[in-house]
Amino acid sequence: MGHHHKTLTVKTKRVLGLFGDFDEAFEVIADIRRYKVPGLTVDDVTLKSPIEHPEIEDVLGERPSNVPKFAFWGSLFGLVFGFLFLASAQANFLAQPSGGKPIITIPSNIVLAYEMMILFGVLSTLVGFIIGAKLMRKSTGLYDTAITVDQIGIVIEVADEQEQPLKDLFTKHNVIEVHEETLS
Amino acid sequence: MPSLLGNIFKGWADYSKGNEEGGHHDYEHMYALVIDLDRCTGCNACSTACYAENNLPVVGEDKFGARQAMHWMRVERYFDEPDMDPDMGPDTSNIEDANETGTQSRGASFLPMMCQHCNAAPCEPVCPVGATYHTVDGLNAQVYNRCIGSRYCANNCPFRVRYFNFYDNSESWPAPMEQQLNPDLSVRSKGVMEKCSMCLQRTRAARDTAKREGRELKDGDIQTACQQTCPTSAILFGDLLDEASAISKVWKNHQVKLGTYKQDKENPELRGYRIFEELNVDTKVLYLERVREV
Amino acid sequence: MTTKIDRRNFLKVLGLGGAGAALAGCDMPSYATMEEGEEQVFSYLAPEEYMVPGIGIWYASTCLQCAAGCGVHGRVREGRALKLEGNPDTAVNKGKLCQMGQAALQTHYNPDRITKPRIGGKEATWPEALAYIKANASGAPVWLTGSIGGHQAVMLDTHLSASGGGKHYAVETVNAQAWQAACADTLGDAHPELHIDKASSVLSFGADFLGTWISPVKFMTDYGEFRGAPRGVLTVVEPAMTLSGANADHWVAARPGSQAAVALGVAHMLATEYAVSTSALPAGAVDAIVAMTPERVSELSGVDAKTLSKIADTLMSNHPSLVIGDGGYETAAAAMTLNLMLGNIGATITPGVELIPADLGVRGGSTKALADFASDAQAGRIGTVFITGTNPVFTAPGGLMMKDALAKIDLKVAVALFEDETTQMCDVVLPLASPLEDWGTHVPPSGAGRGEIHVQQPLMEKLHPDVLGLGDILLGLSQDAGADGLADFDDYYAYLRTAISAMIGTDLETAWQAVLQAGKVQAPAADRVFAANGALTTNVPETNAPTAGQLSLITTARQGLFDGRHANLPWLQEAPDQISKAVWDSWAEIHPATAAGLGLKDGDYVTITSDNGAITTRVFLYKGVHPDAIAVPMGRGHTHYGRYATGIGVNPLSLLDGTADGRTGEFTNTTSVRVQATGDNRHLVRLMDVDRQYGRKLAATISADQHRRNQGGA
Amino acid sequence: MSAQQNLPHKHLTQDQVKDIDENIEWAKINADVLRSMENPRRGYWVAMFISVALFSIMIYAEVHQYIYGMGDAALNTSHMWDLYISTFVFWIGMSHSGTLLSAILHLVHADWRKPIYRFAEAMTTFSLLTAGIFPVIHLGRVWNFYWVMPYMSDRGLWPNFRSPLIWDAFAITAYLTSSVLFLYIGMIPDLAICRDNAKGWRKKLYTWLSLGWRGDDAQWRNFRFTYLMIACLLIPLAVSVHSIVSMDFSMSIMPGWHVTTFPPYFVAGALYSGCAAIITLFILLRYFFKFEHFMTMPILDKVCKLTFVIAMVWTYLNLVEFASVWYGHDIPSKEVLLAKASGPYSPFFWAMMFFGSVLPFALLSQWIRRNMYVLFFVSVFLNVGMWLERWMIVTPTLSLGYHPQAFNVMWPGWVEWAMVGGSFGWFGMLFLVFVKVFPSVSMYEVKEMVYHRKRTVYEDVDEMMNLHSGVPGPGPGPLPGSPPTPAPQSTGGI
Repeated sequence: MGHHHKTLTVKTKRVLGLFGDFDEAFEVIADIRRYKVPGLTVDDVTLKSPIEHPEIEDVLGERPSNVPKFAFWGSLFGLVFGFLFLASAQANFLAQPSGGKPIITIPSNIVLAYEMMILFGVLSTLVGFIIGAKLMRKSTGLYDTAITVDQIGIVIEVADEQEQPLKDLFTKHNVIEVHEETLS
Repeated sequence: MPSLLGNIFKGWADYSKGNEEGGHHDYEHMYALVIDLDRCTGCNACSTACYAENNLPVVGEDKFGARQAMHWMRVERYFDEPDMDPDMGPDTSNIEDANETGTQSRGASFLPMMCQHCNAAPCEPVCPVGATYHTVDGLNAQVYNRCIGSRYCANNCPFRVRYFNFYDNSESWPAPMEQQLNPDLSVRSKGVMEKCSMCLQRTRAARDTAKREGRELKDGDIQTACQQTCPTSAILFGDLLDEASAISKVWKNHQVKLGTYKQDKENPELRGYRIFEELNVDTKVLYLERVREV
Repeated sequence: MTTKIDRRNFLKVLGLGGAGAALAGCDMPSYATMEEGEEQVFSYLAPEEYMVPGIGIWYASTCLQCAAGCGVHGRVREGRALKLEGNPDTAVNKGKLCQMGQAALQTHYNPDRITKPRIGGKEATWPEALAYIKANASGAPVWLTGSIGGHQAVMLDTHLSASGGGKHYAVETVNAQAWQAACADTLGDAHPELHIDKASSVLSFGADFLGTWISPVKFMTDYGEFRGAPRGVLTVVEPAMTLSGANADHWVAARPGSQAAVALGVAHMLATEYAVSTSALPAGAVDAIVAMTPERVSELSGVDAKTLSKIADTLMSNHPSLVIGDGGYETAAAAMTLNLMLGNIGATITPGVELIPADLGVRGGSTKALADFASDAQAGRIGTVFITGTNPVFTAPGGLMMKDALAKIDLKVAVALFEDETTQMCDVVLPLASPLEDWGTHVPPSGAGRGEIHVQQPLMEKLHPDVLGLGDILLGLSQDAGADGLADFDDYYAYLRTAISAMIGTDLETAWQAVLQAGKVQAPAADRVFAANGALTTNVPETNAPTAGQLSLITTARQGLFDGRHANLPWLQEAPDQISKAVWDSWAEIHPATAAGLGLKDGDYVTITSDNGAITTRVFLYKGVHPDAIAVPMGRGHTHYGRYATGIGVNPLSLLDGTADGRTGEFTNTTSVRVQATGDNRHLVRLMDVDRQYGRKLAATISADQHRRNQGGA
Repeated sequence: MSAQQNLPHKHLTQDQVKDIDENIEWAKINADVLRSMENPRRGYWVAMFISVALFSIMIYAEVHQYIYGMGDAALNTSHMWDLYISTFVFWIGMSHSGTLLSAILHLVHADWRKPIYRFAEAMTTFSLLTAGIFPVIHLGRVWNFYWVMPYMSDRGLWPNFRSPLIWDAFAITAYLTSSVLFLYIGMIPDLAICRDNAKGWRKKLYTWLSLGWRGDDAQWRNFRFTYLMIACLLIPLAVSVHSIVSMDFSMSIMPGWHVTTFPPYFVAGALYSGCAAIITLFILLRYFFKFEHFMTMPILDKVCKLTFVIAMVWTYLNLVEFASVWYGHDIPSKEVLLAKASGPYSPFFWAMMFFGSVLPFALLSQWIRRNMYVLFFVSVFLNVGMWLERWMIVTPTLSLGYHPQAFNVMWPGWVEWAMVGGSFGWFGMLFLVFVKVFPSVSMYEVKEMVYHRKRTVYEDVDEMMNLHSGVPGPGPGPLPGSPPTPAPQSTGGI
């Protein structure tokens, strides 16, 4: 299979192309994927869209999200911590003799540990989401309010020589608007 | 942190050891009652003595009618028989002349009803803050300061012997009546559950007296207020763990054992029985059946 | 004023201050503190005598809630009486108390107590009051009291003799005069000693010995033995169920007033069926028994022959028996005939005891004295009256017109604990010390303890400074009236010490402490001897079915509000009635069949009218009352008796017409009344909304022969 | 759009099949939903006034009860619990519909939930906040309610973990936290839209709330996983919460409560009353905010059918409980059952049976499902039936029980009625505030639904896009140009 070598070009500019027609946008990405613009791979592409596009995953290639890992370990921690916390609380409740009945009551601890498992699962999923989606960060890069209405945006960081071929590709797929900014 | 985990395993060890040696083992006493219904004349002295000893408020007609009264002990009066078919018409008298113009051919049966201090009390596991628990004396303790008034315990008590302070009942002691209040136990505030404590303050006093005199508690040291004043001595309090005590003899004579929900007596004609035994709550008040001259 | 109570200012109120000291006192428990040791903290330098914070002291005294005079141990802490328990050493109650005894604390601490003397409703001081009495006294003063005995009675007689020989009227609505008259006539001893614990069967005709008759706690303690192994059989014949009836193995409803007929019917059954000799009976009794055939009995009382034979059979198969009767001389006399026939004399009825200092004996109250007082007052023979320990305006039958009688007396002085209907009509009201803060001696009427006199000592300081004890008042009045020999006693306590030491003949110092600690002193006494069969007149009153639309009202007494004196005690108002379980209101007990006849259902209001008045109260339906009777318990219906009793319930005594019994002059407690429904209905507030067990095994019973088979298992 | 479609309740044409008109412009979606958040009209203020009035009654009743004690709630020795607990269970029940709609239907890819899951999820949160009031106010000593929480107390005291009330505390706090997070996370893209169109304080609020959402594909991907994970966690949580709420009763030994089918019975009851509430709010929001284009008739149709199914499940479980008591030998339980049917509470019992089991059959008729007015009242009475059901579980058992001394018929005191009424005021207040501050229809989800519906009309779109990841080179077939968009068919009214 033909392969290319990444030339160490210096990225100087970031270009945002807005497309009204989603299929045109996907065409652009498909072209980039086919190296229509020399030196650009599909990994440089950032797709901005008003809705979720699970079907674009195939085109954009493998970009894993570790939210499920957070959820799993969070739940597991919740379960273990919950049970230990409850058991130690009951064991240290010295002021309440139980008249010979069990001190650490397994059935009730199971119920409560189950609740703690889910609570910590949800909280850790939230943490995973915030980390994974790099939320709450200083907003960098180009943005256009049309993205939250009905247009798809494609953001790519390009070197000087790649800018014009990219723009030509955009215009080929009747881009509505192009913004650009120079990387600091 | 080490003591935190240490206690867990210690707790588990104690509990498991308890299981091997045949059930509950860490009781120091097992206080219980015997009430001989044949001696009980229903004179209500026990209930009034309980009012005097335990600072029970008087709530007046309206609240009594709304069933918000605070009598820890109530003497119930029945004219019918338990095995009589419940819907045999209103207020049937006894067996022979149950016809309309017939009158009672026998007196009533009286039943002093108070907290039964069950060993498997249904009220203990359901209290959210652990305000009621089973003490090592075998009593069902009600900690007034810890109670937040969720009232689940009263709902779960099959005997309905838990009473809730629906109001602040301090107007039931206008000056100088409040000087009669017994300082050995608290005056409960609004929002707190209370019930017969088997005169915990008298038990404590007897134990302190014994400790100060340097001797073990012996049978008869502790008398509950109701037992003390019952004119026909129908009520007997004692420690079941003390084999020599009078109460242990009565429980043994009537072949009634703790820890079961059905007694298998060799002589079924013995009078001793426990109320709602089939609920497996393991009550600690043994009632002796009233005798009926047929 | 209602104070909001919480732990902190609760101690401050008593001027104690400081945190509760955790003292291991003789009675005081150390609080459930986590650490083992106790701290002893004394908050001030010189505590009063015996007054150490946290330490409970027990004092022996006497309960005066009814005439029985049970011995009492009062628990006192920080100078406050907290709890009363029976005195184990007094033979009357052997350490036990009834609910009235337990509620004596509320009589003492009652917020509605009179605290200052009053003249015509205005507060005054003691000197002014005594001066007013001296100024307005006209003629020899008389005393109207309840049952009174011991040295107070002696002091009262001294005052009467010193001030012109006025009479002493001792009044008790609930009394056993009929029984005592019958005993006096047949045995020559009005106060024989009854031994229920030795009897193996008891037959009672309307004598509520477990509830209100003579000495209830003594009989209840004996009843405890009676029910022990071997178990005795109790039969009760009465028109409406009393506490004794509620514990009867065999309860018989007899038409009101017909108990004498039933008793004689049983005697007839014994003589004919069981050939019991009637030789021991005086002549008059025998032909009365012969005349009382079973048909006559059922016509008079509604009790059929089968029941009579069952009662006779119980008496015959359970020997020795004891037959008691009250509520009319004929019933008591008929009961005594049965005792004579069954040979109970000497077995369960033994001679009483005669106190050597005879003047200490109990002046037993009666309703005849009330009738005499009323007639003397109407005739203007009374100028000045001192009233204490009774409330005649409330307890007098309507027919006696007590208010007009009192109006005719110039000077009326009340010596009372509470404002009540009688003190309203009195010119001078003197505040009386409560039994728990006063000195005195009392002789138990039941004669238990063979001459045992109970001492009454104060458990605490006086709650209200201006009150005086009855003894002190009598001493003051006697000294004022110039009685000799009393001059050198400055208070009743001094008089009492010398009187008791003179009686027991030992020097005072050592004996006095022992007497106070025991709460009793053994007075010299001689056993009486029964006289051979004295005269016995038994004419049975005519009691056939009441005319249509009429029922016979019965005023029953209950061990709680008694005759109305305890209506102002909240514990007793809220204590559910022993039979109906009703609280805080009156009710009329009626048989379901009679109620159906009148179209009544539970909780309906009825107006009960007699010739002397009308009351309106709710009906309570149950089968423990004879179909021809309607029973209304006395005790409530006060118009003026403090916050707990005023305007609560109705007073059935006002309906009675005051017809007197031939031999004893006692009022009968029944009268015929008309009963109409008023139409409105309100749920009668009771402890139990339902009376049945719905098949649950709550109050189970076992047959007697099963019990006897394993008697050992008692 | 033809004029006929704009009339809100015009009777629909027979061939109405589409859940949503897939040719709706996305900008219109944004505009419609954002318009619903502008300054409120008169109807809004009337509703807000009523809610605040009811809530202030509740405040007055609670202050009265705080000062004088629980007695005025007419509770007594036998009836320690009454309307507080039954209304608590009712509100917890209402909250499970949001979870059902947003989590379960999300997992099964029923995308007709997309326009309506937002307000259902909001209803979950607010009915939980309403339910949370009752365990606190029914305490005798309200000021110590925090003792239920397992905090490290220096007196060595802990709550009693055996008690179902503690399980309640744990379950409800866990459920409240996760449903608030679920609502909030699901709303982040919408908040971004609001941020881009808002001004003034709203802009600051939405900027802060949208956590810097920029629509990047990485954000969307993590969002999709997060949403899926929380949905997976929320479903077992919702089931466990209402099982635990039912354990308040089934863990006791009282006849009529000690029933093993209570957990599933309560969960079914919860979903049932939740769906009925969704129908009610569906109609209200659709009427007040003119959301005809999103809250379309087919979606309402599907919710009604779902409600009917769950109603039948609930009816089955209800009758199973009665049958097991009827054929069992437990005398006290049989007494309670007979007393429910014939005793003093029987009118409410039969009302519950009618509203709970008979009324849902009305949902089978298409006419009713299409007629907004009738359906509104049907759904309200379904919920009345469910409220009665909770009451009929609590009170008849307490009016009988084991000891005859406890037999007593009790009717709630005015304080209880005030609290129950006030709780609806509190819920209304929360919902009205939510509707004006946050978008009550999920804009990006509607866009997805429209986009999805548009694409499936054209089957071949998938082939075009089916380039398999992992193959670095270009896909097998040439990328054809975009297919011609078909002429818009007559879509009938929405």
